[in-house]
Amino acid sequence: MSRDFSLVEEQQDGRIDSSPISIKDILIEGEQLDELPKDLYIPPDALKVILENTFEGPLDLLLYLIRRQNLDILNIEIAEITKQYMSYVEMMRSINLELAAEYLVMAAMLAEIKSRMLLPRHEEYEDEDDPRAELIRRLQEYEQFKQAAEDIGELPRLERDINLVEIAAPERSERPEPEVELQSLLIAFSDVLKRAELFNSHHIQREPLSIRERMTSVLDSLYSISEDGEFVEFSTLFDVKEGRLGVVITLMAVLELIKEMLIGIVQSEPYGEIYICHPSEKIIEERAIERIDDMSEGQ
Amino acid sequence: METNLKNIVEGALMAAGRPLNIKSLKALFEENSQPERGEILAVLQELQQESQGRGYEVVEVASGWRMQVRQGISTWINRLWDEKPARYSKALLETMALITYRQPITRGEIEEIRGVAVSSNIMKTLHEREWIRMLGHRDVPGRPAMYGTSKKFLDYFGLKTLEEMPTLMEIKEIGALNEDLDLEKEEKVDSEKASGNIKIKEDETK
Amino acid sequence: METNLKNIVEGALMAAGRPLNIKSLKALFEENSQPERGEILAVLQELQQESQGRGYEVVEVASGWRMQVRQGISTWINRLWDEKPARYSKALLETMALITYRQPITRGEIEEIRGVAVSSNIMKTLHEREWIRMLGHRDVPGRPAMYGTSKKFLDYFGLKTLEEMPTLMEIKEIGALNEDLDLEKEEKVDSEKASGNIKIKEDETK
Repeated sequence: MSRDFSLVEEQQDGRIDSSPISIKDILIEGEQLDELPKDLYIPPDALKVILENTFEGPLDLLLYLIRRQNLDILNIEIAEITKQYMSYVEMMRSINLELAAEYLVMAAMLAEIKSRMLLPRHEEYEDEDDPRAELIRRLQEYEQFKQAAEDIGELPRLERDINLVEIAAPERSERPEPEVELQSLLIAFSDVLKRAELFNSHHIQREPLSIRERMTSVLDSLYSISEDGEFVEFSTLFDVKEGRLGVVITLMAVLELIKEMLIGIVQSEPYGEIYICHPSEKIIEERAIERIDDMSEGQ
Repeated sequence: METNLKNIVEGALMAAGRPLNIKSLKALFEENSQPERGEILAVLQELQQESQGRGYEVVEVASGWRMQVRQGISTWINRLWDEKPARYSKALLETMALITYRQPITRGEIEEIRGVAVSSNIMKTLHEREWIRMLGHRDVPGRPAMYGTSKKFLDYFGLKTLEEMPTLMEIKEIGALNEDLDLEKEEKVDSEKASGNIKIKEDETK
Repeated sequence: METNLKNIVEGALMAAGRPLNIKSLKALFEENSQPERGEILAVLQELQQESQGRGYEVVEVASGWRMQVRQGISTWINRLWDEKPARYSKALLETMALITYRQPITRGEIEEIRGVAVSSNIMKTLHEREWIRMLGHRDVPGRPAMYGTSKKFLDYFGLKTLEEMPTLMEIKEIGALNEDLDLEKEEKVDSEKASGNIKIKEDETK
């Protein structure tokens, strides 16, 4: 689902890197590669990432292989390309059959072209089109639009390069704002849930909204004064007037926030006042150490 | 260099849609090349002078400097919004619904669930309407802002607390009900569109 | 009076936050005192001239005239916002490129050229952003929808017409492939590589 977004790498200036991804951009287990390993031994997970995120499909992969050898599309060596292509597809097949389907069609086509090229030629075949012509036409066409996409990506655009002038208009507050019925908001939510198939998640179903609301108000008290967050006394989060249920909800909200690492919790001395605060790095570190301790104890 | 400073201050006031104080104008520049307060103030005054007799004016308000349409022409300008359709997009409603039920939530998380990018306009509209508010930043790379609902949002729907929002089970039922209605509607729209589209095609070939 | 017209147009462009065409600028005035198209156009051009060297610029895009912050200073202006703009994947841009240059085009045709399925999310994002619109249905089995670009798409990229889009890369003529030459070369390569291929095949059976 998030695949659409994972393909893009962002540069420091916030622009999208729309140049063709070179092998140098690919890190495998933290190491930069100068070229793909000859034996193609790549950890399956890493390869999956490369194939899903780097190539937009069989034509894209084929183009990459051709360009890597500095070849003109018009001069591709079918045999060599087929061999390399097959190695990729083979790896993909062992990882993700569904993704490989489109790639397999291409593999079959390459194999067919290759076999036809190897057959001894008879006069009667002379009339037939070169089997490579169709492939070359498709590659050229694809490359044309791959380039066009990159060009479009580099056009100055709203939100990124162009900011609209929008100054305050006097009395503008009188402008009627769209009316929204609760019903339409709920329908929108039901639609998005259906799409995301979140209805199946038991976790969400059991989570009462009151805790979500309390999480928001706890965060609010933390950030209302400064952006970096203040230290807030744990006890002030609770309102005894809310009764036992209210206290429990607050406690669960705080625990959920801690779990999601949205707040930190500190106590300067045993039995001292407990504070919640911004999850500073110190606290995250502490937790990491704890986890390591847990792990070593478990062994 | 001076012209550049003036242009940046002018552009910032025009795009911000809110008053900017000198501190936040300074913050537009990199640390080692920030102009002095005095320089910025001088530029602001210059811009204010230049706006005389124009369609806009530069004014100082409590929280900073702001560019606004000249009061005298507001009668005309307000007609701009007369024709605007008073309806929110489905994208906006879905975004609002996710913020309601999944708060605190970041824009990235909304995009992940919805599967499409959330436009800045949507976030801006929801902020302007004061239905959502920022709840600090998530402590992950990029420190994305987290959003939650506001009191105004509850007020608008006549709710006292979020708990009065329907539960997921109830929403599921509404969704099922709506689906039947929707299907009927869409079929009608489709057939309407089909005839209209033929017309479009004809126009294009002319 | 003349100054007034100019101020109103200027104020409207600055406050609208969207492109305004001459018709909607005319509509700002009461029926009996609406300026002529020519007058408005003259004022727009005057404003465009005056914006030279300023922090903003007046540009004409597909759906009208709009005021935007001068592009050269967007680096500074973007620091006003907390949020990073939405990003677009290669897949989305390729789909968009095909719709742009090959419209009217069906989803199937896009998939044929790209060699992979177009995800529904991409089509949904493009619809939601109103970058594409349906142009009727192709008269083939299944009656697939045909898509084209919208004015909003051009607006987004600050363009007036499709002609301003970057030109497509030229394709080299395939011509008659030199079969003799190529075949000789390939046969040689083939015999060298044959062993390599067998190895892969063996792997497959494992």
